[in-house]
Amino acid sequence: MTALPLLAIELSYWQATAIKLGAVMTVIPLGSLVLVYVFLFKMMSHMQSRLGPMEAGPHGTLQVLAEAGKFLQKEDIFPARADRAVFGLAPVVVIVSTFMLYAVIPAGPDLIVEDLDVGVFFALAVGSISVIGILMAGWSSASKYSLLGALRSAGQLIAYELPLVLAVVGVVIQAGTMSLQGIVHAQADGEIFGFGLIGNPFILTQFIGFVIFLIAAQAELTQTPFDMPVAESELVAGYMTEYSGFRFLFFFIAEFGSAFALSGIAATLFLGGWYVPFLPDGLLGNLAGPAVLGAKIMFVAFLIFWMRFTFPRFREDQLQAIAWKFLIPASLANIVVTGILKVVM
Amino acid sequence: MSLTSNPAPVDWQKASYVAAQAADARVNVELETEGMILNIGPQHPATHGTLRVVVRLDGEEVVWAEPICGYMHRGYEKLTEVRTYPQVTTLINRIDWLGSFANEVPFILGAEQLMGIEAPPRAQWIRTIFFEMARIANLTLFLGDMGVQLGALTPVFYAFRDREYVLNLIESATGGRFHPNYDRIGGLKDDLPRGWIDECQGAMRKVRSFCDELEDLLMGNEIFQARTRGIGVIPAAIGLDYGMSGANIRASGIDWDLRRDSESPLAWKEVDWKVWTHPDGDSFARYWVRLQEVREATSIVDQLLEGLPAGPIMSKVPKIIKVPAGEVWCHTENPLGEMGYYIVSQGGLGPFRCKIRSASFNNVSILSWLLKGVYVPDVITILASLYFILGDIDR
Amino acid sequence: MGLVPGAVKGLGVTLRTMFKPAVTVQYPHVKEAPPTRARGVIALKEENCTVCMLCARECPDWCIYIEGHGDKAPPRREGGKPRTVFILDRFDIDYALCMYCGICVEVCPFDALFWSPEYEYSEVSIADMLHDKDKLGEWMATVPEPPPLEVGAAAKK
Amino acid sequence: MSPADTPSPEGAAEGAPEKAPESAAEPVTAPEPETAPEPEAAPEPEAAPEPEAAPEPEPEPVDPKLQVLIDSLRERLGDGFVASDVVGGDLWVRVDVSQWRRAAEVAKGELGMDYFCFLSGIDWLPNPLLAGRDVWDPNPNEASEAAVDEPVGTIHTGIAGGDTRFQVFARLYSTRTHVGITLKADLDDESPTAPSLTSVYRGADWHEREAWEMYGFDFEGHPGLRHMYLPGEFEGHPLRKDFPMLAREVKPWPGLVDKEQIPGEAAEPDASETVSSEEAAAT
Repeated sequence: MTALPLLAIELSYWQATAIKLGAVMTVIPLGSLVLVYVFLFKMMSHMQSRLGPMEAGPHGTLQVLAEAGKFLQKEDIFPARADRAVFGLAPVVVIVSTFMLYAVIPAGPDLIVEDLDVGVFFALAVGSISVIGILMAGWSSASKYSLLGALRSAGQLIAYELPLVLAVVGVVIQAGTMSLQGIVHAQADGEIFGFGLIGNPFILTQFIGFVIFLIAAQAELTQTPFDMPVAESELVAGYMTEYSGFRFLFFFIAEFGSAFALSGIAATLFLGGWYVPFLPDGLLGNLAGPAVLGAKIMFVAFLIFWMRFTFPRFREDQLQAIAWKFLIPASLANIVVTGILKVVM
Repeated sequence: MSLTSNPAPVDWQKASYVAAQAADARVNVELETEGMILNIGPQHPATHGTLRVVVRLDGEEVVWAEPICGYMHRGYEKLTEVRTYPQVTTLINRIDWLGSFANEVPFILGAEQLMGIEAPPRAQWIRTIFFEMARIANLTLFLGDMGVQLGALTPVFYAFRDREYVLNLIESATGGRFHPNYDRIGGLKDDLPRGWIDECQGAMRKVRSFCDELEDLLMGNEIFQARTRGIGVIPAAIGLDYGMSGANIRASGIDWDLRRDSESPLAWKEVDWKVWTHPDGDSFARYWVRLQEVREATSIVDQLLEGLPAGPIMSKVPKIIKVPAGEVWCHTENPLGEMGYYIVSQGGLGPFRCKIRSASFNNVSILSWLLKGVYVPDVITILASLYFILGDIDR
Repeated sequence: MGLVPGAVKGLGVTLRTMFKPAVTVQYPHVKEAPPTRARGVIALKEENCTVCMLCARECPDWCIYIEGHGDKAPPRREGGKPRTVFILDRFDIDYALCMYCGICVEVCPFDALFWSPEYEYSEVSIADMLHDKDKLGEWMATVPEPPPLEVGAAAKK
Repeated sequence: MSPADTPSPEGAAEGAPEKAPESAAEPVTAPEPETAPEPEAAPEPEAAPEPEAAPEPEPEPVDPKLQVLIDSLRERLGDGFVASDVVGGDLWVRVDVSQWRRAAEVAKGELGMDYFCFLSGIDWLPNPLLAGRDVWDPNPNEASEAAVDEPVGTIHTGIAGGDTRFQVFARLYSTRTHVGITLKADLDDESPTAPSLTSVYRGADWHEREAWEMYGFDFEGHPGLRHMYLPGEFEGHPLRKDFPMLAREVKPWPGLVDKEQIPGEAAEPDASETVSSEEAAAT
């Protein structure tokens, strides 16, 4: 009988999880659709001095629903020589790994699906399941382009898993705990050299970790400048080439869902999550929390998509070289410095 | 050879990569593994039109490549034999459809040379203005498109946005945006509309700001440089051997530009401008040379607009044009390279034989040599940097 | 700002463009007027046409189909021999074949053909792209006056 | 309609005797012989026998750069050097087909022609349907000025002469001295072959493939003569003059004037009205 103090009513376990599940199931599609609309439709077009979709709904807002509807009513095609079972299952695996990320992101003092005390570790571990889904998709599509795309993306995701994790280790050392809620509280009431007014958002002290996390997140999402697996000009659409209909929508939702989740984790780890100074706790805090987290997520997502619309694409070997020769040593150095400072301070 | 290199010669991994590029020795050492045949094209975003490059891969590396063309072959040389001279000019500005006014000029100059007539100076100046504007319209699209081939989405939209001003100007004077059909034997169809000159100066300012924007956005970008420096290095001697011309050969250090080196009646002599070369000969050099050429073209157009002489634009020409018998070879420096027409006339209403020498045909013939031992993503970079138009190859 | 790395300058460019107004035109609601000399569609002034067939012959695409018949017209001066004049029966331009080169407009000795910048005449079926005599007559209303010439241009010959 | 303007411009006025005076239009009224063009094996003698080595009277002073080229080529190739001509400041040299590769090697080696411009072929057989002569005649009825003095089928080749139907020509250029040279060589009619230049210039590969495909010239020593543009199983050589233009046979010519007679009157033979349709049928 977990008591939800917030609502001051007694809920049995399964009722609480049902509510949380419902909340998560609405946040993900909503979040990714907002992300698609704001960044992929509006920001990208304005950056390219054009208006973007304007017809559907006021200022093109309903265009996103039209896109989703279009994918749903498209025919679901299986290539002739495809391995049907694996081909059908691959998008499910990819989307499951994205959904599980949302289990540990705190949106308010009490608004968290499950406050695991190994939250960060769980999030990053679950994030790497999508590699299996991508390999399944690439192999089962029985087409040259998909195979090449899948192999490239497997190499890339594994190569960038490491800097992602190592960048987070610095934050964990400084916060002293791995649970995301704990990290938010550590940032809330920590202070830098005695000046504690705005708490201690780790972006200030862990700036290198923040930059590495952003670059690695960009690579995890296979976005330009790391979008080799889905390089249009060479491999048409990488592992997604043969997919159509709602299976392609799964991949699409997975991509933007994980973009939303990774920006959420980045906001929580580096920008103080749902905390903002003078946030009243209790009911009001739980209402303001998601809004604050949403704003921070939008800021981090802006950085990610800004890089996506400006830079050309790395070549495969350059991409790997950056991960192994530049990001990993930098994040290790960051960990060492944080460790020493933690002890000395 | 005289390497009049403008920037400090950057020895950017060149030595190591040129060795890799000397692929003949490398390839036949490999054991004959059954590589994967990949068809890039004929419908492929990287080829400007329907070029198909059959590539055998060993992993991600190209072992053997062969461009196959002919998907766009319209048989122009046969068509010119059954058409009169005015009809041929409408035909040939569809060869290089991006800089289409520049196709008409060598044919008309050749016919005028055969007939021994000369267009009035105002017509020659306006022809040079439109020639350079065709070059701007052609090369700005390339500058944007090179970004898209490397994955940057934004530059191509800037290219289309600022190219639109140039196309609107061409349309307001000639009537057609892509196929102006404005050149006549002996002069031009009619004169510029009022207010065209200061509109043109405005457009040139916009194109210059586009070049600066692109230099910041793309050329300065470390990722772009990492993707293009040292890729697809063409030594000057081999380039000339294949008959490469235009920015492709100037990027390998050959200081040769037909606008300056051949005596053409157009107005390039009255304007001071500079031929840009680059010593490296790699994809970056080709991009860099074309960017400077666009800037140079805008300054040429500005100077021409100031000094435009008054006077008629059409000289005395009989209504039915019959070119006397004779042969002439006339070539100019088109946006893609050297374009020339070998016109054989036997006094008829149309040419007896008209060999169309287009730049992209030779520029692309180097591909099978150039693509050996190259990664797949570099194949796209090299295809984009050579910048060919399919109409130019297939005619 | 030489030392600012290229990547950051690139980000600056995209950010600046984001706040500049967009240049696109929302077509069905806002229409850009084509320049006066734009070659949109060919208009036929029937009275000037004397069925001399020059345009049909000179057209590279063979897309102009003309039929006419000879007729007796009253003599100019009384007592003179009745003049034979040619009446136009059919004058079709097949815009599916036409490449808008403008040779016919130029070669017509009686100025019966004009360019009009009209461009919105796309059809569902390609057969309707064959405009007959009176459709071409309708276009005559949209033919603009030729624009005044640039300073320094010689007077129109 | 001014009668055919005699070629007065300075360019074409040089005294190259082998060019028969040109006339503008074919005999319009004479119906085109539908039979195969006369065998050109026995063209009646040219207006003037072609002087083999007599120095042509050079109307314009040959500028020294070209003269150097002519002399060194003449001395290198000996009798292979058949004729040379300078027209409008450009140099044409016709060499014997056996010396074709030798000429290219000399040009590239000694004369510094490092740039391979192009290589192609010409088919000199005049074909009335194609020769662009009567593609369209301004005034079909006027038969006066079409006094053509030589029958169809006579070959008269352009600059630097030549007396066979097929000719291969290439243009080489030096990017340093900015001087170009057009080499020509006659190929015999039945089986036109020429040595391949791919060993001298790599760029010649594609051009020779195109010439083989379009004209049927065979190039010995070419790495792989295969189709450049046309599909594999295409027979025939399109750019030859006797290759029909199918597009023109299929569709009737809209310029066909079929003005009926004036209704109700005896169709008096008013020449201006009835346009000779057979002239139309010819195109």
